[in-house]
Amino acid sequence: MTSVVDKAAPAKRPAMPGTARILGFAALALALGVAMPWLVSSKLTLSLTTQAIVDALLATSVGFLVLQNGRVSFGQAAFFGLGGYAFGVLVARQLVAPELALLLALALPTLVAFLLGLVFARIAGVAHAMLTLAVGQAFYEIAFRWRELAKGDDGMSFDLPPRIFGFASSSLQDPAVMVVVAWSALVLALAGLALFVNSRIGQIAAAVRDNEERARFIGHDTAIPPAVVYAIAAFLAALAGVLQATYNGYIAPQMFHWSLSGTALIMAVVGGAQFIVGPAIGAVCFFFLKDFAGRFAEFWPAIVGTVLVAVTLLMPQGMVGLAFRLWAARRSKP
Amino acid sequence: MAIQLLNGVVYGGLLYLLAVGLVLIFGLREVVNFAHGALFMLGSYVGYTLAASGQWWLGLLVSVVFMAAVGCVLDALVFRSLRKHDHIVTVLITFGLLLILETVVTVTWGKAYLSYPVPKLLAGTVEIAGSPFPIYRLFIIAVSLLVAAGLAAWLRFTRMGLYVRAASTNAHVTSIQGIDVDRLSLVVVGLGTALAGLSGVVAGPLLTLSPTMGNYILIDSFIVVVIGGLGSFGGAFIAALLIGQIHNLGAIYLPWAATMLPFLLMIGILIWRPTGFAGSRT
Amino acid sequence: MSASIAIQGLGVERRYGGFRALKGVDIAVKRGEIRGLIGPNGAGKSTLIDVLSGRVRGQPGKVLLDGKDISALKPQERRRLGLARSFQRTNIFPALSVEQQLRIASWAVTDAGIEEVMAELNLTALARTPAAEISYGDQRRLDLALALVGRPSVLLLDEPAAGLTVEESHGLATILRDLANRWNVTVLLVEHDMQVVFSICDGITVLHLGQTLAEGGVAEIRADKRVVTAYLGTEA
Amino acid sequence: ADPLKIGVATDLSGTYASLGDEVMRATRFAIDEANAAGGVDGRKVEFKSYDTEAKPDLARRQVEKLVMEGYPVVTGMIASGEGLAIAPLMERWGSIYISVVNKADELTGANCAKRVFRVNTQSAMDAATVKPWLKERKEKKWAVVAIDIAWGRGSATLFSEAVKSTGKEMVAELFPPANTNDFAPYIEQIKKAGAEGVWVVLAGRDAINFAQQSKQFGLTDAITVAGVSFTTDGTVKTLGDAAKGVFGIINYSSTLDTPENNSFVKAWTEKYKVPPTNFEGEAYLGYQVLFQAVKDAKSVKTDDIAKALPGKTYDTIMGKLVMRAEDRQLLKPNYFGVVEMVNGELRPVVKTTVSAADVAPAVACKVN
Amino acid sequence: MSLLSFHDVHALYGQARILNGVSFDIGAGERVALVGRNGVGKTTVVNTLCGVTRIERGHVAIRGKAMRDLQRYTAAQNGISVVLQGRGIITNLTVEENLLLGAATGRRGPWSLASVKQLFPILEERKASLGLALSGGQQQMLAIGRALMANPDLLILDEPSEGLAPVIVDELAELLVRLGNDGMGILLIEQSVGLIRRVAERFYVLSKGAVAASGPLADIGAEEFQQHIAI
Ligand SMILES: Nc1ncnc2c1ncn2[C@@H]1O[C@H](COP(=O)(O)OP(=O)(O)OP(=O)(O)O)[C@@H](O)[C@H]1O
Ligand SMILES: Nc1ncnc2c1ncn2[C@@H]1O[C@H](COP(=O)(O)OP(=O)(O)OP(=O)(O)O)[C@@H](O)[C@H]1O
Ligand SMILES: [Mg+2]
Ligand SMILES: [Mg+2]
Repeated sequence: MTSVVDKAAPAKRPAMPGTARILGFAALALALGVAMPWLVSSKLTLSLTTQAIVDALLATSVGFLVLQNGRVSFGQAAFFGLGGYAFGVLVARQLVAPELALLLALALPTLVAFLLGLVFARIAGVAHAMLTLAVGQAFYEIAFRWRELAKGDDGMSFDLPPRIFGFASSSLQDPAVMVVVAWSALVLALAGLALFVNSRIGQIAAAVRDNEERARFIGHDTAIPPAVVYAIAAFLAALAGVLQATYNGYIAPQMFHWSLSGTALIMAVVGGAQFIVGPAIGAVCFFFLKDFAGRFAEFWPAIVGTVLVAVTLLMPQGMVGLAFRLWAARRSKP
Repeated sequence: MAIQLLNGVVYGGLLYLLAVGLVLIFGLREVVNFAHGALFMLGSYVGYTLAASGQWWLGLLVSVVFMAAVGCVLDALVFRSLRKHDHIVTVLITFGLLLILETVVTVTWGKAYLSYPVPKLLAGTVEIAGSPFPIYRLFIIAVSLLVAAGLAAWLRFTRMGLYVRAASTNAHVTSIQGIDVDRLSLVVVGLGTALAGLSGVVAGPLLTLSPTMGNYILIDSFIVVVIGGLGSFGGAFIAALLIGQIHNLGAIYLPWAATMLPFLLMIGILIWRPTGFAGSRT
Repeated sequence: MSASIAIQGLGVERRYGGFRALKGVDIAVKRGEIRGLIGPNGAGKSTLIDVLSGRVRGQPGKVLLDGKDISALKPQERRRLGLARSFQRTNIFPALSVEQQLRIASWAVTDAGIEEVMAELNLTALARTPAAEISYGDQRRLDLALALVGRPSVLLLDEPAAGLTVEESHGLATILRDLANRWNVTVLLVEHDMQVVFSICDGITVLHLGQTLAEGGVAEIRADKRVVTAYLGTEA
Repeated sequence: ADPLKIGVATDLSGTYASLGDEVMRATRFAIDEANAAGGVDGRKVEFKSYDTEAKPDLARRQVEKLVMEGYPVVTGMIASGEGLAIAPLMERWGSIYISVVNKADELTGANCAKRVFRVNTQSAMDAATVKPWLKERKEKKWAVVAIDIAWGRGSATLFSEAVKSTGKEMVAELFPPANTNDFAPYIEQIKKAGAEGVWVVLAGRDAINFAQQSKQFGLTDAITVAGVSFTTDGTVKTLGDAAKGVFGIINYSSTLDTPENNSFVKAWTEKYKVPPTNFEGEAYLGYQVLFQAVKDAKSVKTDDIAKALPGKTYDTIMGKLVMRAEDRQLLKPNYFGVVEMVNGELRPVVKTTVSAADVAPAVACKVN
Repeated sequence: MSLLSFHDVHALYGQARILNGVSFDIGAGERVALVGRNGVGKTTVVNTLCGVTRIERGHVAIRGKAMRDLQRYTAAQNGISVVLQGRGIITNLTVEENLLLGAATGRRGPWSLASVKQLFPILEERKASLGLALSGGQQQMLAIGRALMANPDLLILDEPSEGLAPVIVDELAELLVRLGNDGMGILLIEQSVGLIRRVAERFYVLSKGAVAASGPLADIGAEEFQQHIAI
């Protein structure tokens, strides 16, 4: 079969900017974040923004898996939940120092994802989506049923330790502080991903995504690079989970639920999953769309649904995809 | 034990009716239809009004016809324009549809739970292995077997069936042979949606009607589709029966793991054969 | 076993269900030799290349590279030992640009420069185009280029000239001859373009129904009655 | 004077949307009624509602929004997890939570928090209602079918204890997961165990699925079926015949024959054409309590309301009830009944009343 | 009357213009070759006919009638069969089912399952195998057989000799000449000069997305023809 006519050509990806530019953008964005609490006075807006950024991190995690491995996951919430639970349980029981709890909460999901990635990378398409959904639901069931761990289906509220890394941790539940922390995490994550995509292992992962068999025949091991991508994606999801658990002082099994993974996927695709920043932008827009639609009480699903259908029909490449196309079209004109 | 196995077949049969619609739609349009559960729900509600007023069979007919029309509209207006895009893009659309349908049903029929009557013809029980068994459940088994046999015959022995199978593998090449794949998929998506309507009414007397009812059975149907091997009708049939049994026997013998068993089974099968029982696609 | 044999298959069998695609084939190609592998459609040529390159397992059968048994090695390990192949059905990275995929290929070997390969196969102008958007013939050359990166010591080529223009087939023949002469590269060449085969091959193996039908020099094979009726026709 | 602003965070589109609907109706009724009477203590009452989809994390987000938008008196959540998720935040946010549906004992027990109040019946109170009824029954062998969440597990344990303490036997304990479609395997097991009665701890969708399917299998006609949250007004209406003769705990019933209740039911029926359901009654109870507290406090400041609420006696549709100061649980009577034909309609009808003192749970709350 | 003609066709892949005013025509019983270097747009001509690429300017006419809305099925339904480059075998169907698919338009004529299998005996031998189990050359035979099953008036072959053994190419050449003599139009897109010279009467050379040269083959020497292609 000719690959040329079978399917529409894969979306053109923009050339990734070089290291210096990535770092420049990141520095600028960080500065902007620090200024945010002074620019925005409403606590409500700051709090909503914080939560939107957490969603953006999770969506970035899902989107990165699509971008770099070509795999759709319906189970990324598993790592979100794992991060949140590991941190919440360790802190609530005071089993280890809070700094170590943070470290473990990020390391554990990353490691689990790496191991799973070694196996899951072989499976593609819808089967992969269902497989990840299954794994995510397994974690959900455990959190839901295991009452001794964190009160099962009721979820568990917990108090933060008085200090973490020497800072008063109660400030982490103040939106004006948390918004800066979350924003910085997001910016660093995006910059890190951009650097990864440019790296050797990132490019090999892209080759494996495109054609695993041929990647082997040009001499590359095809198990490790995709697994690294899984691990990175899980790290971001766990980071989001830890941030959420910290900010809320609360963990619940819903953090693992597949519908959260599904929402994150929607956010990523709405924004444009073939771009690194697409999912984050999609997440923020989707978050505020849903928030806005919430005013219409039980009719919010119809509003969100209609917007989703309309947006998808109008910009199937996602928001960033459309912007990129418009920009490219303007540049190509003399 | 005989009864337990029979119960497994009942639930498996219901899952098959839903899963086969998913398979049809996925095959031709490569659409992972998250709205399928909502279509099942809509079909159930459409038949409800008539069924509740004693016209059960008419309700069934109306629902099937109505849902077939809904499927055709969906295909022509939405799926057709998205055929050039990636699977995940269409997932968004179907998810949006799901949200819209739920609201439409809420507005039309309200949020209160509704329950279906059993048609008079099929009320009551028969003795099986010394204990009463609802006749209606036997009817469900019969319907799913009939649908399975009918579909298999259609796909295997008719020209159109051949075209459907061809287009499900490679729509481009099929259309180059002079086959209007858009028209074909109108039929196929219509059929798949009509089956969602059929299963909605058939499942009605067992399940509570609520705008979210489709969500609780959709995942099981997806598991069936994936285990069976994407795009495989025979595979879906076997997988549905298997999942039906697992549900029943799991609830009895391994209650603490019952909800996990279908997932575990799927993980095992996919690791063993990444394309499922009978599939060659992913 | 002579040390100068670069790639060797011993008693290679391969079954698909009940069908025996290869029925115990022995083949040995000397270092620096270009060996033509020809035979009717369905004779088992691609299957033999698949076994030698590790795409499928021989059942039974042994594969030796420079006298070393590599039957148990994975394709990527074989490639890193210098055994590269191209594919009959184009097998490239559709979303990556021509240059990017060649660069990625170069990392697995000894960071060889890729400009030379691109220039020799007329791909330089397409360097930045995604592979899905270049023509079929260009894709065929890209497939070949992926095998040539880093100058492997043994090349298994499955119909590399198919889809190429006459000129480019000539060019390809020259490149292969050059590789064999100057760098001592060993080539096993499956090809239906007899002008290419006859012009560059040192020897030819003819496969028929999964077995070796004949083996010998170009002139010898061209004159072989059985080969002419089963395969060559007017090309003889 | 400043208006009284109430935030209603409830399930409008999730699993318990139909319960959320009942909460919303009671909200509109109570607030319209108050405003028609010139407001509470001369203050207008306003409300705003958001959808929680019965998800705790979303509930937390929506409540935060309500509070920040100026609706600090919060009520309406359905799932216990939702209540438990927001309870500890009330103090930080300077708001008040009045539970009208959450059943989990911890909310006003082990996990009780400042500024959290409950007017509805908690699980322990339901359990205390079972024993007197069970004593009178002649069935010796009991089975229990309970949803596999904290509420179901807890209620099942309390029921088993009650069965054993009344000298009867438990023959099966089954825990189907939430949102089970096919109850056939559970029904078969109840039959096989030879139970003479089955105690059902299922709500909403699960309750209806179970009732419907066990009727089809002939179980409902063969053995005694009873339950908690099983025969609510809502489920009985949906089930029709399949619910006939089923016993159950009733937390509130519009058939309670007291002057206060009769006038409430009359006004309600005039407005909505149907009598109020149990959830609607309990939700209305919440507003009665709140409005009286605001009157006493002469303020809509949450600090003042929170001070005014506990330890007082309230005039309600269920009589004079005390908001216990220690755990801020409203002490109320509980009922046991059966589904019967009343005025040509199937309804749960109260058969036994257990007094507020008899069902009052032990105080387990430490915060004060 | 011409069966198929392109009139100054400009066509686009997305934004990229690939055809820059292509004009040619083929009549009944004519055997015409379309040649050119890799990537000049030969396959794009076929894709344009099949509605894959968008026409920006100019038009395509079938039997003199300008086709406004070209769909993938239009050509086949108008008696034009295409052997796709890369074969386009449906891997999940058996050999026989693939053949039946070719007969979807229901046109009658000399070609049927029996006569195609007689032409390529291997297709009878492997009739129950799945398409994916065939070797490259066997797939090519299947693709040609499938196109014949439609009993077309015009047969378009995009590099049909690719992967075929020389003996089979000989047979193919004879077959195409015979078909042409029986009145079928043949549009042969090829790289193999040998096959072109044995089959075609006329040729068009494509270069930079337009026809750069054309004429009868008999008038032109092998050397000169080579040079034409190489421009
Ligand atoms: N996956 C498979 N399943 C079943 N049979 C197969 C499979 N792959 C190849 N075969 C059969 O094995 C035989 C040898 O195939 P192979 O591809 O090696 O032939 P080949 O010599 O390369 O032919 P060609 O010149 O046509 O490419 C063929 O008859 C083919 O039908
Ligand atoms: N899907 C596509 N998207 C964008 N450009 C494409 C696409 N397919 C082909 N092209 C471009 O169109 C041009 C013509 O390609 P085409 O396949 O028609 O060439 P061809 O003449 O058939 O070549 P070959 O002899 O290699 O088959 C090429 O330069 C190629 O880059
Ligand atoms: Mg081959
Ligand atoms: Mg071409």
